[in-house]
Amino acid sequence: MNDWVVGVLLLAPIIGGLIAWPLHGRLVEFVAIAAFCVAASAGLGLATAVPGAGRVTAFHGGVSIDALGAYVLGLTVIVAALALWASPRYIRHELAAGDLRPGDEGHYYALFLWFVATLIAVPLVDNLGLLWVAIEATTVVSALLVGINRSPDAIEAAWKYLILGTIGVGFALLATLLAYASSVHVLGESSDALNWTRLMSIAPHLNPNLLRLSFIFALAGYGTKVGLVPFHTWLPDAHSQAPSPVSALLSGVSLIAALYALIRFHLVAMAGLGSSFSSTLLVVFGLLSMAVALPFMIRQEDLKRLLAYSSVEHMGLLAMGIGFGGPLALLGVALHIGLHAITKATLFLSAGELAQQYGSRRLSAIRGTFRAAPVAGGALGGGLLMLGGLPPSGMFVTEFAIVVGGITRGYWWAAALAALLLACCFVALAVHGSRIVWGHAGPVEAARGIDGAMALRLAAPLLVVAALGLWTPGPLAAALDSIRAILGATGV
Amino acid sequence: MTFTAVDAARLLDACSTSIVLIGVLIAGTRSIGRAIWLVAAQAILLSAAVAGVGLATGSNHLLLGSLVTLSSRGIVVPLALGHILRGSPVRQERNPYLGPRLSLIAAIAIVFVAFMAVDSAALGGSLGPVSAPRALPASVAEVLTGLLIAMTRRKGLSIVVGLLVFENGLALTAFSLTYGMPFVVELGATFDLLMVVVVVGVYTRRMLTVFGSLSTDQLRNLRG
Amino acid sequence: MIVTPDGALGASLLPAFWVAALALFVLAAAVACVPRVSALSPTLSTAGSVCALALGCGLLLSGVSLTASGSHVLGLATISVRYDGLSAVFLAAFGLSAAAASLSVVGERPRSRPEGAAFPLFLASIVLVLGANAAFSFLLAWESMTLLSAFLVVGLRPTRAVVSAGNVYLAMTHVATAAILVAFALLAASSGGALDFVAWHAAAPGLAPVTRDVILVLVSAGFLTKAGAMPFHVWLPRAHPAAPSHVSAVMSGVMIKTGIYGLIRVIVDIMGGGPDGLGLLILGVGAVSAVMGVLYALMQHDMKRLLAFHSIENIGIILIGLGTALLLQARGATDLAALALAAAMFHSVNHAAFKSLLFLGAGAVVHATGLHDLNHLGGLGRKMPATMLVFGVGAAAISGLPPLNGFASEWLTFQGLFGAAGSGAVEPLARFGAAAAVGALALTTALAVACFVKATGVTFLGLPRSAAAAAASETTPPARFAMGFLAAVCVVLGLAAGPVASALLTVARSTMHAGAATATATVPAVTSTPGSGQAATYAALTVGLLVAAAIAVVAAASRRRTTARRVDTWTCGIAPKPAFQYTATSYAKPIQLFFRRILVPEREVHVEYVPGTRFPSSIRYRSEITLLLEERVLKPAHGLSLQAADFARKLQAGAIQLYIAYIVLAVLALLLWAR
Amino acid sequence: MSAIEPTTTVFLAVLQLAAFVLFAPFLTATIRRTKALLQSRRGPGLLQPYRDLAKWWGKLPLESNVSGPVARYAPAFVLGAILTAALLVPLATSRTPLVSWGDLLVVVGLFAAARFALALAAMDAGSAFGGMGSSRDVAISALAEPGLVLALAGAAIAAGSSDLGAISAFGIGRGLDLLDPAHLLAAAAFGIVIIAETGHHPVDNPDTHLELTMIHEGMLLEASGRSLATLVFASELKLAVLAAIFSAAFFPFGAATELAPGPIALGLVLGFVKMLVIGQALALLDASVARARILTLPDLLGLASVLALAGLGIQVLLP
Repeated sequence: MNDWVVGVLLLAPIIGGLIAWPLHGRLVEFVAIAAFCVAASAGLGLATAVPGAGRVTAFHGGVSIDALGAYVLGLTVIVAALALWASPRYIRHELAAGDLRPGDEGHYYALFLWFVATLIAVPLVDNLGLLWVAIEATTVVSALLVGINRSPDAIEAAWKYLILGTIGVGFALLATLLAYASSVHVLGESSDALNWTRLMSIAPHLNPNLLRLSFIFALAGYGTKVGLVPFHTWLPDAHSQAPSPVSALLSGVSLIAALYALIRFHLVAMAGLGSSFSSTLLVVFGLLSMAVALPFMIRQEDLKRLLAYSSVEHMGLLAMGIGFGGPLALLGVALHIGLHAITKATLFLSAGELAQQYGSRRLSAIRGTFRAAPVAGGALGGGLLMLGGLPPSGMFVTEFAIVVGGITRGYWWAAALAALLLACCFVALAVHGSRIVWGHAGPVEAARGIDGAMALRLAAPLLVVAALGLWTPGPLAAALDSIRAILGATGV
Repeated sequence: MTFTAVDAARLLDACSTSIVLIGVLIAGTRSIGRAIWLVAAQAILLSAAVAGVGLATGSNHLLLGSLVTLSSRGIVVPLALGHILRGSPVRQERNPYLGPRLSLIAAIAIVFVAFMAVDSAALGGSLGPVSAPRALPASVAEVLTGLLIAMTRRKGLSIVVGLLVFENGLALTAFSLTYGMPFVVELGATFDLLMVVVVVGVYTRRMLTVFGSLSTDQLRNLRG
Repeated sequence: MIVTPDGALGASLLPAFWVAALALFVLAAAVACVPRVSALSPTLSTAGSVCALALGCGLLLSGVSLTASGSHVLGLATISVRYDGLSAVFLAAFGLSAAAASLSVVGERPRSRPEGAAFPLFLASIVLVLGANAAFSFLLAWESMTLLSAFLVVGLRPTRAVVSAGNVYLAMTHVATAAILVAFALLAASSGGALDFVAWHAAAPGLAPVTRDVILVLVSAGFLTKAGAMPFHVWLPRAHPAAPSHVSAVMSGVMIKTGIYGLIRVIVDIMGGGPDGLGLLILGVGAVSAVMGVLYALMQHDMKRLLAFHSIENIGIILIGLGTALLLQARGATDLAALALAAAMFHSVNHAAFKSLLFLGAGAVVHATGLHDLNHLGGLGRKMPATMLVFGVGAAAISGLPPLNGFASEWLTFQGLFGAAGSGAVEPLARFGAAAAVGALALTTALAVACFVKATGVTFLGLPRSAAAAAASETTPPARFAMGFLAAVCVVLGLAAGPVASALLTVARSTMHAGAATATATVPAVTSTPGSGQAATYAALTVGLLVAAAIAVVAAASRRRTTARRVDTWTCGIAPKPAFQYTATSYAKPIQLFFRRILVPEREVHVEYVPGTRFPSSIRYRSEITLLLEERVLKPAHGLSLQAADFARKLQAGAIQLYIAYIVLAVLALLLWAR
Repeated sequence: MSAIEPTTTVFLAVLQLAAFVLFAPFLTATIRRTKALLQSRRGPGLLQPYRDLAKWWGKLPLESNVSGPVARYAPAFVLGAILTAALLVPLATSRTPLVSWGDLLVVVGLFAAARFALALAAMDAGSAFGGMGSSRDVAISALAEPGLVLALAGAAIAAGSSDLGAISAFGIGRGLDLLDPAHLLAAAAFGIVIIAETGHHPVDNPDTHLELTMIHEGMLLEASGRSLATLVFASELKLAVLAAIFSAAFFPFGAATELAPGPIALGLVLGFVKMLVIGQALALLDASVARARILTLPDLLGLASVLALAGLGIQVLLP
């Protein structure tokens, strides 16, 4: 049964993409949405089927999903749904503006579906090697999406993304090899020696030196995809040049997918080496990411780059939180992953709206949205507030949890600095946001037709984030708790 | 006479060292075309070493792996790159960030560093099927050399060459460190490599059409 | 949602008041969003504020405390409150100010619907802040209060200046909150991860000195920023004038007091006091805030900006009391410490009353004339006698004149300082600090008199200086009633200072976890009727009655049957013109000259002559003072930080080779680190 | 002290009130007289202030047609406040007639209240001179206030209570030990403050009638009839009260410590004498010192604060 579901889940988008490739117009939109709906229903069904503590397996354990995987899977589906929902409006405008060629429409939707497929594959596979394959695949496909409109900047961004992504993922391969090698003398030559469930079970017997090396390369490799400083340099380029729905996917989900991989290695490392080694590295690089992101957020001219750097900041925060460990911080991390994905996706979508309306992504150009673009501008302002972590944003709760959790775990300086950096990043966001919303608007193209669907898809996610800041529904609480248990599996 | 583990070890050591040597040579050359063929040569040596280990341990999928390596890294990829190169106006690496001599020296330095930093003894005694003490440090050196090449070149294609050297280093690691990975992973990795090359091809073509050259100097607009 | 009063004798109504207050605020917010009934919103929030007032007074009188807890996020309670005496005091102050502020806008519609909805929610958030007894619920309410007030300041259609004011406010308070968060986390860490204040208090004695000092510094910085004490005050004179007057009334009257509340709650209650240095620090901050605040206020001619700077001054006075209390508490002089702490609380309450009154008065003037600038006002007393009367009462109260409430609390503050300077238990240096603070406080009160003579006189007396001022008319009945209510409060709190002070003393003692008073005979006290013995006494009621009697007698004696002859004002024989009068600027000129060293005034005189003659046809005079902290410190610092950011952005230089280099270097570094 | 039965309190209060009311104009008269003599004039008779007051009291008032209730009722506030203050300072006895109703801070506060009312009233007529006088008066008092409070605070801290009665009793108790440096510094500071508060050279010229030089007089410019009489009398009374405070806080000797007719009478006489001495000192200043530019006043009044603070420092830091 599960085999079928997983099969549908992976094949529907792939086949849909193959069909969509040559098409264009309403038809391709329909095909894409149909294929996605099939996959989405399968994905959500699978995600909700996962019990709190146990796991859902398929293909003889080749596919094995625990609560964390289900969470990532669910987020992927939700964010992808938002992005796909926003795509037609965006793509039509691009076509009308001549930024996209008519032929590219089909390619866009096809690549989009394949990108989603690769992202979905990440939390499914149990084998670290296949996990690596999936992540590499996301790079390849999304690189094509980033450069889909052939402007010089887009090509530059895609090129850098491709090269740096490949290098990073190469290190990830090295990490995988070393993990494998560290297990060989226990498991011998067996094809499931890379199944992280197996690795976890025999972690204490793994070769510690190789394991240490392995985590270092995993940090460098998957850290590149996560966007941890100093491996993040591709991120602002790619996220700002990609079509906005793709940016939403990149910032919302693909970072999380890479983080998921990093978490797997972290767990193995903790099981094999004790918590201090990998945790320290995560905390250090998380802090570094937050610190480096700040100046780029303070002095930023490009709206989407601003959002991209804030993604760097939040990934840093998540890395720190995971490094901190401890129930409170991990609970915060678990919720923060989802909230950031949803908020950031919404922000990129509204940023896309504004960029199209103002014909520019420059912050100096996008001013006075309060009159010119009430819906998208409002969503952007609200989203920035949510991102900044002021009540009733759920991120207020998660940031509180991570900082307090970190300090109670003894990471005083790191957590204190994190709190300061969070505050400063919020200030940067608030200043930019207030200028965007109330700044003196120059000659602005009259507000584009506000369709209710757009208002809904921009407002609803933010409302959810706000609601989650005041109250956690029971099932979600249970799910988060089991995720926390997994994250802290071999913690203290 | 049979092909024993000891012979395999010798072969692996010899191949890996010579691969590193070739890597250094690549770092030292201006001509992109020559670089590509040197990369191909590395791949052939690599597959030979893998085959040797395969014979010694009698594991079939290593032999298969060597075959795959030969075909993909040794033949397909170089051909593809050569095709792209023919399409591009410039075939020489003009004024790189680091001149050929300097980067030759730097490469040698890196090799020394790698051989000093990584010794397989420290990593838990004999690794892999045959004890080839030079294999692991050689592969790390190869990886770093690849990155050095990518770091010091201006032409997009030379950066890709550097990337391939890097990839060869990874493959060398894979085989020197383990019995090779589970076969399915092996396939996936190779497929990904091919995909990368394809996408690179796509983008180099776009770069040619948009910028009229493969120099990365135009690719410096996105800052801050 | 569980609501329980402890020791529930006769306190059964209190939970009802609490729930009613919050419910009414939420309802008011909801109503404000509905176009047809939005006018009801102020009435509802008035009722809510009255409930809060009743709750505060009830808690004070019954001496019980109220506990409640609410929904959970990630297992953290969003609402977890315990209202004890300390909370009750500030809650009562909140009730006074909020009730009057809401009442004053009854029947008016807000600038916009969201703002109309935000105001009651803002009030609700303050109620929650004052009760929260766990880190998360406190910070949740705290940040909501910040966000809502920032929104009320900025509004929906702000000017550029207002936007920047809002940004400065949000930025400073948010960073300050980060400091508080870290301090709370440290407290949690040192009490085994517990997040509630009770556990922290239990663990406080075991704190390592370093940790304790770090916590104290962070908490002080955080809460002093919200309180608007110098040098953390920069946001205050920008934000308060920008908001609508009734909002400024609550912000200035109550919201900045939550900073004081936080200081008392964490330092005095939870931490049980700090080292001598902390007391001196707070004392110094208070003295500087008081003197500089009133000096800057004197130099203003925008009414609301003037009042905003006076908030800084009064916060300074409160901090002087608090610092004295800490000095004495650190040395175990509990009786005097309680006196000083009570003084701080009393002045907080008083300031809530008269500052709200004055802001509402300013609002009435703006409402009547549309003018903020004192230099264009004048002669309003004839048009708005009621406003002039209540504004005068507020002005006299804030100037600390007997027998009004401001004097009573300042008297207590002085006595605290005398006690600290005189008590042998205290360090000599600290004693001298207290003595110097006496001088600072005296200077402050005298300057406050000057400032409010100026504000009242220039606004309400003499001839109108502009057509708008001449055409003014009395403000709305609700506003008049609200101001009258607060004026009455100022008088009553002044005359009934005795019982109020003794009630506050009990609260202060329980906040300091001190037992009953030991030697009250030697401790100065505010009473209603004359005490006896050595200790200094201020018999508020009798002195008040005596003054009233004396004034009445003199007035009666000097009244005469025949009405006075009306003549022109003497201006050396010329017909008097409005331009002859002293303006607000010229009134403050002597003081500007006296203090030119710290005010650093810049004057600019522009004379135009009648062509070919030496007769000036027009003279334009502009004089501005330099806000040293902002001009000489903050602006350069801001510029530097921006430059630093620009420099850091060179990391992303655009060359992919550079990026690869980053990766390689990082990997090498990691490899070497891991060896 | 022991509790006192009401009748005594009432008697003492009435006595002290009467003493102040009747004596205050005489004190001003002596000052004018001495000043005149020092300037080798004959000067007005010692009853002249009483005659002036009586004259103004009977006159028909002129009111500016700009001014309103503030100007009309302020004089009553001013005099009422100062009369109350007069009951809260020791004169004949070492205790205030109204025992522990209020301490020195209350007296200072009442002076401030009087100043507030007067300064406000001066602005009511919209006259340039009123505004000028009011502005300068509040500015100068602001500078004087710290010195005033600090000087008294020194005595209060020494006595352990800010109650003027307690202070004076403590002073009497210490006898001549009282005259230690700290005490003398405080006394000097208070002396400077009296000059500023009562408008004598070098701060103000009490007899000027040139508008541009007036400070206190400027505020009275628009007052007439009974208002003028009230305000002038209030300022005379304020001088007397300040003098009484000075002698009570810094030279309390001779004041009656027990409530018997003899000592009280003696104390009263000595009190008058002390006031007269202070008054003649002021007259001497008026005659000998030129009036200072207003810009130089901060130095003078700052000196008062510094002296007082120095006294406190000596008291606190090296006991």
